[in-house]
Amino acid sequence: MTEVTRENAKEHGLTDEEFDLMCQLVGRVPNLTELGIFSAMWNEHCSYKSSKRWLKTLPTTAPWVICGPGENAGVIDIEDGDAAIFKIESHNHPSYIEPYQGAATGVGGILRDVFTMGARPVALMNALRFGAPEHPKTRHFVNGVVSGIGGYGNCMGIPTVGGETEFHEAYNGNILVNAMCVGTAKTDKIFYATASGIGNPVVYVGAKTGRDGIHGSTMASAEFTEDAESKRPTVQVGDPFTEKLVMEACLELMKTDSVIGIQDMGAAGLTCSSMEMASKGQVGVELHLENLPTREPNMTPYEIMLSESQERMLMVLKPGREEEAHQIFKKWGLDFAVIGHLTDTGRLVVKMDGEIYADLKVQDIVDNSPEYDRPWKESPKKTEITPDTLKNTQDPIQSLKLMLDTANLSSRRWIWEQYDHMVMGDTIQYPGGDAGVVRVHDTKKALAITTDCSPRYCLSDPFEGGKQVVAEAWRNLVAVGAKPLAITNNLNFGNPEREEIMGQFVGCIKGITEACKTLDFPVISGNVSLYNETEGKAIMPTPVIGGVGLMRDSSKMMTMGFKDKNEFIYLVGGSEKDVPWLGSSLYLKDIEGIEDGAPPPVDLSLERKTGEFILSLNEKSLLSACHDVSAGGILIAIAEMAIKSKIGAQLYNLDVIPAWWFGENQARYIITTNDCASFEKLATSNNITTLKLGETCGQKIQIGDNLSVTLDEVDQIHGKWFDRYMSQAA
Amino acid sequence: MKSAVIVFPGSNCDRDAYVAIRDVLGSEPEMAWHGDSSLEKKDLIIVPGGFSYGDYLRCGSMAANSPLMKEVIKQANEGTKIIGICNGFQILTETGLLPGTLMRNKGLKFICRQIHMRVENNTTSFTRKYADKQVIQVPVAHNEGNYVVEDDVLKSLQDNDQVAFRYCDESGTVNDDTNPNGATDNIAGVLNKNKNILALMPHPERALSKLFGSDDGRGVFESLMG
Amino acid sequence: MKARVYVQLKPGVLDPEASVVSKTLGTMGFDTLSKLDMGKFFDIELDVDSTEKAEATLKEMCEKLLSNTVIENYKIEIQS
Amino acid sequence: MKARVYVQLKPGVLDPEASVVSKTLGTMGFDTLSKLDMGKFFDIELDVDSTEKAEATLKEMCEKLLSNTVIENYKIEIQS
Ligand SMILES: Nc1ncnc2c1ncn2[C@@H]1O[C@H](COP(=O)(O)OP(=O)(O)O)[C@@H](O)[C@H]1O
Ligand SMILES: [Mg+2]
Repeated sequence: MTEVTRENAKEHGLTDEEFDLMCQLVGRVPNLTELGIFSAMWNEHCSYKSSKRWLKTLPTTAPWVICGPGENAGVIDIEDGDAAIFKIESHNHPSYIEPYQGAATGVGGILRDVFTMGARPVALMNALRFGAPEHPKTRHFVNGVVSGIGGYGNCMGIPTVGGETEFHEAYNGNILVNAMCVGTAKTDKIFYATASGIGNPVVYVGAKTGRDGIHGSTMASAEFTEDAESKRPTVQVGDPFTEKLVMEACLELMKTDSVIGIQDMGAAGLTCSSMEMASKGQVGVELHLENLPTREPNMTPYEIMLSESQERMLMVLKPGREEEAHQIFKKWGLDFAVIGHLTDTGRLVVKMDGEIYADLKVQDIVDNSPEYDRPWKESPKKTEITPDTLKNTQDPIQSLKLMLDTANLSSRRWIWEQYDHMVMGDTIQYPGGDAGVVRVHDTKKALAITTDCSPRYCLSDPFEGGKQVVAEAWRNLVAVGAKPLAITNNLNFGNPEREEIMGQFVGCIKGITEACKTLDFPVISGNVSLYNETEGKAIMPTPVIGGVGLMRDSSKMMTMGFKDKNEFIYLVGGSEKDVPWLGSSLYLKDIEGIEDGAPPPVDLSLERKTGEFILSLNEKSLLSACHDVSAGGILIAIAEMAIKSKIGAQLYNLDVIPAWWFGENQARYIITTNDCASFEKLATSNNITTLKLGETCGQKIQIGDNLSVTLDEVDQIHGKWFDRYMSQAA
Repeated sequence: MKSAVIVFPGSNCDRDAYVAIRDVLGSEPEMAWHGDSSLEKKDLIIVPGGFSYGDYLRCGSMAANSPLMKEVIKQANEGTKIIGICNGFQILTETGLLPGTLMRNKGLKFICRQIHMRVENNTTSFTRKYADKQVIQVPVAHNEGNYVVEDDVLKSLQDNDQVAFRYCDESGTVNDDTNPNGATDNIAGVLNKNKNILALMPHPERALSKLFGSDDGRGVFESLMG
Repeated sequence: MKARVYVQLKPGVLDPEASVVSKTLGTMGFDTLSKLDMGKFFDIELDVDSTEKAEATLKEMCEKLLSNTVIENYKIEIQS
Repeated sequence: MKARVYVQLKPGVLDPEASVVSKTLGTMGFDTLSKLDMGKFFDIELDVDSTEKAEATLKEMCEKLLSNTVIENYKIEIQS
């Protein structure tokens, strides 16, 4: 085999130091296949070299955590022998190059991470960031990404029960597509990616290997340049039909006791999956690539090891169980091949037709993968924006109408109607609420799921922003009546080699950590996507949080829509005297035209206290509707509750300035009740501030005697923005 | 009642259909694999929703050629009651058991939402629990639900009372605005001439309890109990 | 034996996809477009030794799977 | 001016549809089938008076809408 050069290494994204380290570890200059393996394992995407140091600081434990980060997905105990398994993953760069396929294969990848662990996926979620609506390519991205997510999830028959979408010019050249999947399994039937048992067969199942996405994971770690187009041939096409069969076949096989370890082939395909399995089990692997099912003739070992063809899995079986497994895969019409076995050498040996193409010590690559403590610079603090600096004095109903007619506050129905959110027959809260809720099949229990992020806050103050994103996810779960249990996170940032970007990253992680600790809301899995930049312009720091909570009795689920006329509307966690927090708020952006200012500070103990109060009221069945207050503030929240239910609200004439209705102060909820006495008594005894805002009635949203808007009008404004936007030609 | 749900590669509402039969009819259906060549005689067969064969080529076209479908066709001709839901509807038209075909939604987008439909024939074994012209709420979730038939076939469907359901609004109005997918004559569900086969795009098996948004779909299954 | 098979909707059957594509081209400014129809094709290789056999096999494929003869026409072109 | 435009996946790009169709034909008993690829075509009529203009318009249509040039190739055939 010919030795590679320093130049080759550079082309593979390895620095000079990394090249030297590689040669030193191997004891010679590696050949091309070996270089490919190194570069795949050591790139940012697989090695987490810039982020590892900080990820280690995240809180990852709680009594209910069965498996934290480090596996394909995290696992929590949801009682009665049931477990919930979930993770989030980004597919940002592929989606920019080909939105439909990029988003589709992103969904496919996260589904595999979950069913690899023995779980049946029960819900999908996503978090999307697009450029400014005016940008000429935005519609193209929205269309492609949404139909790609739907195309894959719908075909698989897994409901997409929610998500979040935001538009901002910072994503013009770098959209974000994060997909989350939640599955359920029995706690004693969870599968891990660990290889063990010298001599045991290594088995390949699923789709055939083609030349798809070779260098995809290297691409995922590279900044975009103008010639992003030239990277196109690496696009992978998703085949949800095959994935559905792979999933059914794997779950069927897992009912037997023949599987020792299993790992999906995701980024860097066979390389990453075999390395990880071997490393976790402290064993060696010998692969015979001539046995591997390929789609195209004459594929080289280099190509086979690096291919990112989708819908493939690698397993280690108990000896002698190959035939049993083979029969299952045959029934589902899938490829099945024994492609190697485990050895006691601790080495990855790649052979094809008798010739050796790679011979590397697994632990050398895994343990010595570079880890950087990149320099970082704290983001400068922004000033607080106080109400006396506001110029606009229009009444709150005027502002409400304007704000609902924007990309970021309008209804996302256009999106979620393209997702089958009901298949599997367990979805009890559709998209459009505070969290998606799916019943645990054939039980009374339900899981609540949310994805959240506030990049504007994180940009202005990464630490407070980091706290806020976790708090908001927590609040959304509380608002539907679930006990928040754990989160997964997707850290989307720019180039970590720039100090200010690394500063954002570190700040957000510290904020997330603090919030997770105070809220008892550990991180059990996640993903990091760096280098989200185009031409040196970074995206906003976007740490997406996917939260999961448990509801023991799904009949106690809360929803945001008003339930009846003549009920009382309260603000929980706030008062007339609160100074509205306007820095980085939508009110400031949409009404004052300013994007600036310190984001709302998050008092995490208050957050916890208020949330627990809401949950206790729900236990006592004192609440009829509940919605957390987030972007846009109180009046936006009330309007959403009214629009949902087609029941109006008469709000009292309060002694407040117009901007009070739109402040983004944290730890607040809007609720309705018809038992004011009990509610107020409990609030007082729990030391919770509340404010009676008004009553549900009629077909208008009205403040005092004079200011009002009909429900029809706000519904039209809020409901039609997206359809109108998407039907205009680009 | 002896029943079966046919499972194709890519079916994904097979479990939903199973639950509907179990919970409403009170008996467990056999989950019959498409690749088998025999099926014990049944009173009811459900061809469920999903993406059989990935919906590639034409929805339902490959499933219609599955070995077990020969048996389904045979039993259908012998009077066994058949329900095709969503992809099941597409499969049944591809086998020729029902006229017409399902093309892409007029908006070219997948639509998942609650819709209303009007019961147009309440004298069949699938609809007798409903009142005549009753408006019911059930969800749709499809990309190819645009039912297309030639004019003369449409006329014969109308003449033989073979239209089971039409898309409408809450108050029962049937027109273009209440047609989610462009289906000819707002047809949401059709029957064969003998009225022992019902196929519909909306999902009655997803509307069995108010917890899931509506329980109006129960009528289809309750009607079968006689 | 190589062949190409074309499948296309029968005239008169409304094709929602083609009509949207054609409308979209219109709004994109292609104002010289006067008509647009769509169809699909299959490039097929068969291990048979005569055109007759190929023709017969392809015909059967079309009737049974490749086309829905209720709404579609097909055309077989043997190439070599 | 009449033309037919062919659009097909680039070689090497996975075509799950073609592979399922070809597998299904196999299980249906068509055992002489050795290869199957799929594509789509557009029959287009343009109100232009020269082949050059037609060619240019069609090319633009393909680049902008009819094909996804990231994964597909197209071919233009002017017919009359
Ligand atoms: N931001 C994060 N927080 C916590 N865990 C993370 C984070 N990013 C990655 N991880 C964990 O690191 C491991 C590797 O992640 P990834 O490469 O995305 O997995 P996979 O190869 O299964 O897609 C997983 O266990 C994942 O949960
Ligand atoms: Mg994985």
